[in-house]
Parts: sequence; structure tokens; C-alpha cells
Amino acid sequence: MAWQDDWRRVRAIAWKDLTTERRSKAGFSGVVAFGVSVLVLFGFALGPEAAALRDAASGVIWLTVLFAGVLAFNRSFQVELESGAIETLLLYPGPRWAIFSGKLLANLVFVGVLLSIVIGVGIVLFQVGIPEAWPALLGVLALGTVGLVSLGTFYGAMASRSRAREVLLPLLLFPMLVPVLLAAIQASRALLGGDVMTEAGAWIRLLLAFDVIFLVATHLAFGAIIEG
Amino acid sequence: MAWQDDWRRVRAIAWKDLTTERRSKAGFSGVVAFGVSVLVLFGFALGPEAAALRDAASGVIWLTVLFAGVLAFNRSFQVELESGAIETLLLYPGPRWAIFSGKLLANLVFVGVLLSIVIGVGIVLFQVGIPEAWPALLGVLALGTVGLVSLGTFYGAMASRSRAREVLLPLLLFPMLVPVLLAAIQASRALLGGDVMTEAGAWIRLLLAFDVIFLVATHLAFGAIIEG
Amino acid sequence: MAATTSLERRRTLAVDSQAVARRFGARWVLRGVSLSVESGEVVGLLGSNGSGKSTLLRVLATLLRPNAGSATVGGCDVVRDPDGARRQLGFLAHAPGLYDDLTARENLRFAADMLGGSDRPIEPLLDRVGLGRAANDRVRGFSAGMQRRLALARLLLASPLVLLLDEPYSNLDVEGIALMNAVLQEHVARGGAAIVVLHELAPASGILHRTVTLENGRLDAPGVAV
Amino acid sequence: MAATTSLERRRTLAVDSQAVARRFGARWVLRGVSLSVESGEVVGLLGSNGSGKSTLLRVLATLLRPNAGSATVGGCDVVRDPDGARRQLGFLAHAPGLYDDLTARENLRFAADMLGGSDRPIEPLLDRVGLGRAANDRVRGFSAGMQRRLALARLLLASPLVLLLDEPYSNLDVEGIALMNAVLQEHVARGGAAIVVLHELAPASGILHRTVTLENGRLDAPGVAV
Amino acid sequence: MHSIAHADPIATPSARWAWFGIFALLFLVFAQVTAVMISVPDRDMGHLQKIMYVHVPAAWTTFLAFFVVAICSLRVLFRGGERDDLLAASAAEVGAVFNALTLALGMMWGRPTWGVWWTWDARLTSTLVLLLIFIGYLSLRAFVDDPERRATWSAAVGVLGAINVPIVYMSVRWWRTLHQVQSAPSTLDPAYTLGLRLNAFAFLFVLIFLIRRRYEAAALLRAAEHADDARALGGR
Ligand code: HEM
Ligand SMILES: Nc1ncnc2c1ncn2[C@@H]1O[C@H](COP(=O)(O)OP(=O)(O)OP(=O)(O)O)[C@@H](O)[C@H]1O
Ligand SMILES: Nc1ncnc2c1ncn2[C@@H]1O[C@H](COP(=O)(O)OP(=O)(O)OP(=O)(O)O)[C@@H](O)[C@H]1O
Ligand SMILES: [Mg+2]
Ligand SMILES: [Mg+2]
Repeated sequence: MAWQDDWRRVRAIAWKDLTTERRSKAGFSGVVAFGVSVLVLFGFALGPEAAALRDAASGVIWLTVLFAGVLAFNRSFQVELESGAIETLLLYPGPRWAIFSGKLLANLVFVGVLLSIVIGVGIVLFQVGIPEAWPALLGVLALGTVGLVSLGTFYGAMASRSRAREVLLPLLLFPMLVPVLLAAIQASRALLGGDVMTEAGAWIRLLLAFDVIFLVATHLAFGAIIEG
Repeated sequence: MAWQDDWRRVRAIAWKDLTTERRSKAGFSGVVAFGVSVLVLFGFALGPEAAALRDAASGVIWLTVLFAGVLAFNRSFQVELESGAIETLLLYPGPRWAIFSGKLLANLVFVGVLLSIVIGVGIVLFQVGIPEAWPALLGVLALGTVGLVSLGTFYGAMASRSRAREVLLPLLLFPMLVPVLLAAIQASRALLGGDVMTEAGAWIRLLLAFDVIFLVATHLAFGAIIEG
Repeated sequence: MAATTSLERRRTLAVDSQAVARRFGARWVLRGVSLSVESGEVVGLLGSNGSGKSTLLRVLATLLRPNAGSATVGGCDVVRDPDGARRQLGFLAHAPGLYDDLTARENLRFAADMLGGSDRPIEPLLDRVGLGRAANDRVRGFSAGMQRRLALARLLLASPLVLLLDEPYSNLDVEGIALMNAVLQEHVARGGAAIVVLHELAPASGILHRTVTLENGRLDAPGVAV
Repeated sequence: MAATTSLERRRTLAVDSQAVARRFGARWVLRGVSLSVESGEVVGLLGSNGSGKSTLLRVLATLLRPNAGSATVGGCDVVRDPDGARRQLGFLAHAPGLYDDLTARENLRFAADMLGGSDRPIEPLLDRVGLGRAANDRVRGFSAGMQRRLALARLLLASPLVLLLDEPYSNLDVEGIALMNAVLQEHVARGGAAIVVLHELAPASGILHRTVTLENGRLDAPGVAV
Repeated sequence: MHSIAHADPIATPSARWAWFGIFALLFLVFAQVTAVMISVPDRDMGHLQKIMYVHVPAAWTTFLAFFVVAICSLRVLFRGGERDDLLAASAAEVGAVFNALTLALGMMWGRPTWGVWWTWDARLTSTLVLLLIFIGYLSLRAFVDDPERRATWSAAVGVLGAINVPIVYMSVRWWRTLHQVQSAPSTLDPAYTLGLRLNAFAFLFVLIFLIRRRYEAAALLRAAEHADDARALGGR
């Protein structure tokens, strides 16, 4: 009974966020186009040698997703601030983590789709070959996304309620994400380099550990930070 | 008489923006710390080889300033949107370009200081040597900043008046900035590589041309886009 | 606890604040506000601009923590059992708190889901607040009064024990004011209580049971009958 | 053709709108609104929620372009000479339009600079609207009524010919309403004109010269005396 | 002033703590001098090796300070409490200073030994990341005005941030790097070990003293606020 109510709340929030995002026409396609521009800028900035680009590809793709993701995290709670919706949201009964889960779900969908598109474009622009172990690569992508999104949503919630929110989010988020991104980048690079689960394996276990820690910690702490 | 009024308006807007920025304490220092985090992320993503990093340095520094600058441009007009200030601003008499000039001035100061700091940190982290021709390098930095800020402020204004503003700004801005950034990156790279005004000269002339065109065009077009 | 079952059962106080104090920075806005509201009672909260009326309502609504003192809504402490308090109150703030990119109907649908198990149909509610024709329009284009009507409809989704209304009549036209009063009257008939922030008594004439005035962070003249 | 005479008349009219129409998307909100206000006249603009009152004011204030028809403020066409019109009008919108991170005084200082050459001292203005003590506080923490008072002070920096006030009384306490009325009276005494959007006539009693009602995008019963 | 001092007896500056500060300082001087005297010049690095006596203890105290932040933050999250919040803030401030010191000294060491100021080594970068995280923590504190919100928010950020301490510590094991791997006493010249141990304790004392000082200052400020509160609420 109670958990059904909570699950309904989670769904309602995720649905609302995704609908809003879809409606604000430029929303999603804008973020995607942004991602592509960033990829192109990287291509220019890192010079024209194909080998150098291929080496940098996995780093560049993850950074692009990070920058584009920050836009999504910022928006996620900013929508609530317009015309005081956050207060209304907080006044609904039910546990606070349900709000967080709903937001997280919406952001996972959003960043997941974004990531697939950026990777598609990145493969073409940076001439990356698809490796044998592509299922493992997919796993790495999923794990990296979960780590990125759980921290991003959490800090997005905090930043949105403070002054100078656009600044605070990356300021808090980027240093925290370094280990996650590093693990994701190195695992992707190893897999793209044809390594089958020897070097990559260690990185993937690390990613998994990060994901679990961050997911649990953010769910637990969300109630405290959103009440204030 | 009239130009004095206009100049007073320009100053008033620049003063207001810089004061607001200063007041929102973490504002500036936040953007700087953000810039440093981005540099660190780049360092990680582009792998540990010192030579590759030194090559990428000028590209990375400009991209970092771009990303940090986008935060500033976004904020610049977002401040106006809170509690309907934009409408009040538009209702003051006087030419529209004065509004643009004021915003531009504030952003130039902001991004200028930011750039100096990012460069200082970048020199240490990426082990870049300071070249003989450093006055020319300073000139390149100034020209690049003017191009970046004039376009950034202009598109910031446009994006702020639409929905999905955080997304629209980079989406519009990045493709337009590719030539400016490319020129700035190549000129910096040539100068850092010890070239004294032979290869760099061509890029600097290009930068100068872009700056003049963009400054004039954005001032002229601002009235039209802000009225809508 | 059978919180939703019977309003009649509760002979206890609907709202009870004891010496609530709250400051912003170094400035004390509420300096010990004690206010009790019984079931079936509508209290008008008066006071000049900046006297802290909205702040008091936000404390009662669990949105701001008091720096001192305590308050209960429907018997639930707003600090120790905020969830319980939230289930018993409906709050109408200055800002409508709607999602601009959803339609009127979708906004209500969302609220119903969040309230958990509220199966009240939405169409009649929209018709009641006069937004039947605008049900499928996005809220972004709504006028000030239309947004306020939609916020009122959201309030009607649940039947809380306590209504906290911050200047509910502002932006409403004559018909809207009548609607607001009808809602309040039904609420009282069900045994509900309400605190209504007002500047002018006129629109609420015949509804208020008494008024209290907030001045210098304290309540003056509690219990003056209207 | 009476082109010259009507032009003459236009020159003396403070506000003159001719068949102004405006739509949002496919929906026509104003369907040909003609309203003339003479100098020294205060017109109340009534109409139910969503009838287009704010839209009309925004058109007159050069913030929205009409889709058809034309309007002048102080003889300046709002589309062709917006700068001229802006110099002659003062607009009080639903939203106060203040900068949250500036203090009350700084907000007025900024407005004075933007108005160009307005050397009116700021302290007396702040005292007049009752914000003398909060002059150095940031606007971020101001209550709804305090923000409205500050917006009113900004209006007093210039002495425009035409005031466009959108529900000016909302959020104001009794003293604030009296202040607003005093401002309007002085304005009229100076020969100024005003359009005031209202839902209730009570606070403005004795101020309005006439009222018009906006319904279905048209003005009904123009010229009904109060 | 008297009433303020009584507000939180634990935070009252006392002569005992002043003496402790003098002791910590003297011990630091003693430890440094002893370490420099007894250690022979290193085979590869010569006298440069002596930077170790400040670099390494600074790194250890950084970890310790952030560990204190983590513990206090957890207590804030689960129990609430002003003292833990102030203590966490003090420890974070001092920790950030020691963190910066570690970095600066490491860079000064790296220039002559590795030939570069900086390299993208996991240990180095993770130390920098740790500094950035706690700069974020401190700026978050700087611009959240409401004390309660500041306490819970920074506690959440502090706990998440402190998760990075073990990562930094282990980074050398996980990723083969240029930087020294942790060495056991057995692998080290006994003279080095003694010097290092002495200095580690000296830094520990300095750390405790500094955190204490920052805490006293923060608590005094807070007590002054509380005194104002009492006056505002009590006064007619
Ligand atoms: C910016 C540059 C540097 C940074 C950020 C840095 C950081 C650290 C940190 C965080 C520790 C403590 C971790 C632990 O005890 O396991 C440490 C320990 C140490 N560092 Fe550095 N370091 C830097 C440069 C250097 C250099 C250039 C050398 C010498 C060539 C050096 C030698 C050592 C040694 C010997 C230890 C003690 C390891 C042990 O015995 O446990 N470091 N450093
Ligand atoms: N978030 C805040 N930060 C700082 N000060 C605040 C904040 N919220 C309210 N205040 C201050 O508290 C006082 C009371 O504000 P409140 O909004 O409760 O007044 P009010 O009685 O509702 O006034 P009004 O009738 O104008 O709406 C004001 O002086 C205001 O400046
Ligand atoms: N930006 C907009 N986009 C779409 N529709 C809009 C927009 N602005 C106003 N409208 C529509 O125009 C109509 C009139 O709105 P307006 O704000 O002028 O009403 P109003 O008379 O001021 O009402 P109220 O008394 O509630 O303030 C409403 O139906 C509203 O939905
Ligand atoms: Mg209020
Ligand atoms: Mg309106």
C-alpha cells in the first residue's frame, strides 16, 4: 500500500520531468546539438592528427556527456523553482527519497539517450572502431551513467536552492566525479583498445563500487538537504 | 547631452552586473574553481603523457574559458529574468545598444579576470613555457576574449528570452565561435611554439577582423532581438 | 493513525503554535507567536507589509523551521512529524507553484498522484474553478487569476483539516472571490479550520470567525471578533 | 476626411488606442480595443480573469506589439516611436521587476541612472513609501508588500504623463493603499492620466473618473461613470 | 562578554590550550631540527630528501583532518548539532590548508627530482581533487546563509567528499605511478623513520591546536548570535 503510493510518486515525477523536457521543444534536441558542438570543438582544439584524436576519443566523449549532463541536472530542479513549485512539491506527503528517485529516473533516461547519440557521433568523428567486447562496453557506459547521474541529480538539488546555482553545481560536482569519470574513461579506453576484461575488469569493479556507494548515500542524504 | 545619458546607462548596467556578481559571494570564485576542475578533468581525460598535454594546452585553456564563460553569459541575463526585471529594463528610455554595451562591459571584466587565472593554472598544470613573444600572446588573449564575450553576451540575451535557455545558449554560441576559437587557439599555439609573428600574424589579423565584425553586428542587432 | 477518517473525531486543536520564533539573519521576524485555531474556525491574519504573516504560514506549513517554540497542525508537530502535518494541511502561497509546461489537467493529475491515492476525478474540479475550457492549455499562457484558480483546484484535490491561505483573493475577479468563499464555507461545514492572510476584510466578510493582527513579531489582540 | 482633426485630437489624448488586437497562438485575446484617456483622467480597467487586461497594458507599454490596430501614448505611437512612448509612461506590472541582490537604495539609484538625468534625491522617496529603515537591506528578503512599495518608489523617480498600473493594490496593507491613492491624486493634479487594472473598486473609490470593462476581447460600456 | 563565554564552556579559550599551542610549536621545531640533523643525505636526492619531513606529515594530517570532517558530518546528519557542525567546518578549513601545503611542498620537491612541477600522476591529481572538493565544501558554507541549512548541506557534501580520502590513499596501489608507494618502516632507513615519526606527531599537535582555535572562533561568533537571540526574544 505505502510502497505503491511511493512508486506512483516516483513515476509521476519522472513522467512530469520528461514531459516538461519534451515540451520545451529546444530541450532535448538542444542538449544533443550542444553535445555535438562540443565534440566538434574538441576535434578542432586537439589538432588534426587522427591518431591523437583516436587516443583522446573516450576521454572526449565522457567529458562531452558530462558537460551536456550538467545542463540537464541544472534544469531538473530549476523547473521546480519557477513560480514556487518546489514548495508545493515539498508539501506533498510521502518520503523525500521518492522525489529524488523520480528526478533520478528522469535524468537517467535523459542522459542515457544523450550518451548513445554522442557516442554515435563520436565514433564517426573520431574514427573509433567498435570492439569485440561491445557488450562489456555497454556495461561500462551504463555504470558510468549511473554514477554521473546520481551525483549530478543530488548536487543539482542542492545547487538549485542556493544562490549562484549555475556555478555551484559544477563546482561541487566536477571534483567528485573525477574518480568515476576516470574509471569510466580508462575502462572504455581499454575496451576500445581491444583489451578483453583484464585491465578493464579492475576499472569496472571500481565503477560498480562507486555506483553503489553514491546511490545509497545520495538517497539517504537527500531528505536532509531538501528540507532545510 | 544624449551621449552622456547613454554612457551613464552603460556604466549603471555594468556596475549593477558586477555588483550582483560580487554579492553572490561564491559567484566569481566559484567560476574560477570550476575552471580549475575543468582543467584537471582535461588533464585526466587526455592521458598522462606530458608531450601530448603540452600540445593540447592552448586548446584546452581556450575551451575551459569558453565553458566557464558560458556560465557568466547565462547568468548575465538570467538576473534580469528573476521577478520580471527584464521588462522594467526594457521600459527605460534610451537606445537599446546601451543595454548591450553595459552587459558586454561587465562580461569583459569578468571573463578577462577568469582567463588570467585559468592561464596561470594551466601554465603550471600543463607545463607550458612562457614564450619570448609574450606581449603578442597577451594581444591574442585580449582579441579572443572580445570575440568570445561579444558573441556570448549577444546569444545570452537571445537565449534568456526563450525557454530552455541554458541549452539554447551553447547551442547557438558554440558553432558561431568555432572560427574565433580556432584562430585564437592556433595563434596561441604558434606563439607558444616560439613562432614570432609569422604564422601567428595571419591568425591575429583574422581574429581582429572577427572582433570588429561581431562587435558592430551585435550592437546593431541587439535592439531587434531584445524587443520581440 | 486514522488521520483521514473523521474530522469530527478531533476535539483537539487544529492548529496550535506555542511561542514560535523565527529570524532571518540577525532580524527576528516572529518573536514568540502563540495562536490556536479550533476545528471549524476561520481566523483572519492581519498585519502590515513585512510583519511576518507569510513567514508564520510557512512555519506552520513545515516549509520553514522555527528557531524557537513549537507548532502542531492536526496534532502533528511540524518539526518532529512533518509528514503527518503535511497530510493534514493545504497551503495556498503567493506564488501558484504550477508547472508552466504542463496543461491545467496535467498539473492536477500530477498533484493527485503526489497526494497518493487521491482518486477524485479532475474534470469536475476544473469546471468548478472555471477552467473547463482551458483544461488542455499549458499554464504558461495563463493570466494571473487563472493560475490562482488552478492552484485553488489543486487544494480541492485533498480534503485537509487545515487550510493556510496567503492572500487568497488577490488576482481573483468577483466571481473568483465568490468561488473562494464557497470553498471556505464548505471546508468549515466539514469541520475544517483555516488561517487566511488578508489586508482587507471586505472580500471575506461573513466568513471569518475572528481576526488576529501580527505586529512587531507578536500577535496583538488575539480573539477580537469580527 | 477628418484625418487632421483626429490627429489633432490624438495629440491631446494621453492614451489613444485604436482597434488594438492581439493574439497568442491562434487565440485572439484583444479583438479591437479602442480606448482614449485624456490628461487628468483616471480610468479603471475591469474584467474577469484572463480577459486580457494585462495584455492591453503591455501593448500600451510597448512590451507587446499589437497584431492589428495602433496605439499612442502621449502622442507617440507605441510601435513606430517606442522610445518616445517610454519617456511618457510609467508601468507597474504584476511582478515588481527588482534586483534581488541589490539593496532598496541601489535599486532606485540604478533606475535613476537608467532614466537618464533624473536627479531626484532617493532618500525622501524611500521614506515616503515606508522603506526608510530597510534602505540598505537587499531586496531578496523583502516581503511581497515591501517589494511592491519599492516598485512604487521607482515609479515616482520620473514624472511621466501616463501611469499604467496592473492591480496596484494587491499585497499592500491599508497604509500602502492610502499611499498609492495619494500618489495617484498628485499625478492627476499635475495633469497626468492613468489606467488602473482592478478587480474591486473599493480601494480606489474616489479616485477613478470612469471604468471600462474588458470582455471577450472587447471593451463593454465605455464611459460608464463611477 | 561574560555571558557569551558562558554560553558554550567547551569553546572558551583557556590558558591550557594556549600552553598546548606553545608546546606544539616547540615540539615542531625540535622534531624538524632532530630529523634534519640525524638523517644522512639520500643516495639519489641528497639534502632534497629533507622536504619529506614536512611533505609527508602534512599529507597525513590532511587525511586526518578530513576524517574528522567525515565523522562530525555523519553526526550532524543523524543527530543534528551545532558543535559538530562547527567542528567539521574548522577541520575542513585547517585540512584544506594542510592539503594545499602538501601540494605546494610536493611540487617544490618534484621540480628538482622529477624535473617537472606537475605530472598527471594519480596520487598528485587525486590530492588536487581532494583540495578542490573541500574548496567546494567551504564555498558552499560561504554562501548558504541559513545556519541549519548550511549545517545539513555541508554535512552531506562533507561525507561524500571524505569518501575520496581512502581513494587518494589507495590510489598509489591501484594505479602504478611515478609517486612513491607507501613504504613500511622496514624498507626505510631507521633514521628516516624516527625523523618522520617525530614530525608526524609534531604536525598532529599543530593540527589539533589549529582546529581548536578555528573552533573557538566559530563558537564565539555563534555564541554572540545566540546572545543576541536571547535579547531579541526576551526584550519587550
Ligand atoms: C604535487 C606533488 C605531490 C603530491 C600532491 C604528493 C602527495 C602525497 C600524499 C597525499 C602523500 C601521503 C600518502 C601516503 O602516506 O600514503 C604523500 C606521501 C609521500 N610523498 Fe608525495 N606528493 C607529491 C610529490 C612528491 C615528490 C616529488 C616526492 C619525492 C620524490 C614525494 C615523496 C613522498 C613520500 C616519500 C611519501 C611518503 C610515502 C610513505 O612512505 O608512505 N612526493 N605524497
Ligand atoms: N528569505 C528571507 N530572507 C530574509 N528576510 C526575509 C525572508 N523572508 C522574509 N523576510 C523578512 O521577513 C519579514 C516578514 O516577511 P513576510 O513575507 O512574512 O511578511 P508579510 O507579513 O507576509 O508581508 P506582506 O504583507 O508584504 O506579504 C520581512 O521584513 C522580510 O524582509
Ligand atoms: N504569453 C502568453 N502566451 C499565451 N497566452 C497568453 C500569454 N499571455 C496571456 N495569454 C492569454 O491571454 C489571456 C489574457 O491574459 P491576461 O494576462 O491579459 O489576463 P488578465 O485580464 O490580466 O487576467 P487576470 O485578471 O487574471 O490577471 C489569457 O487567456 C491568457 O491565457
Ligand atoms: Mg506575505
Ligand atoms: Mg493580469
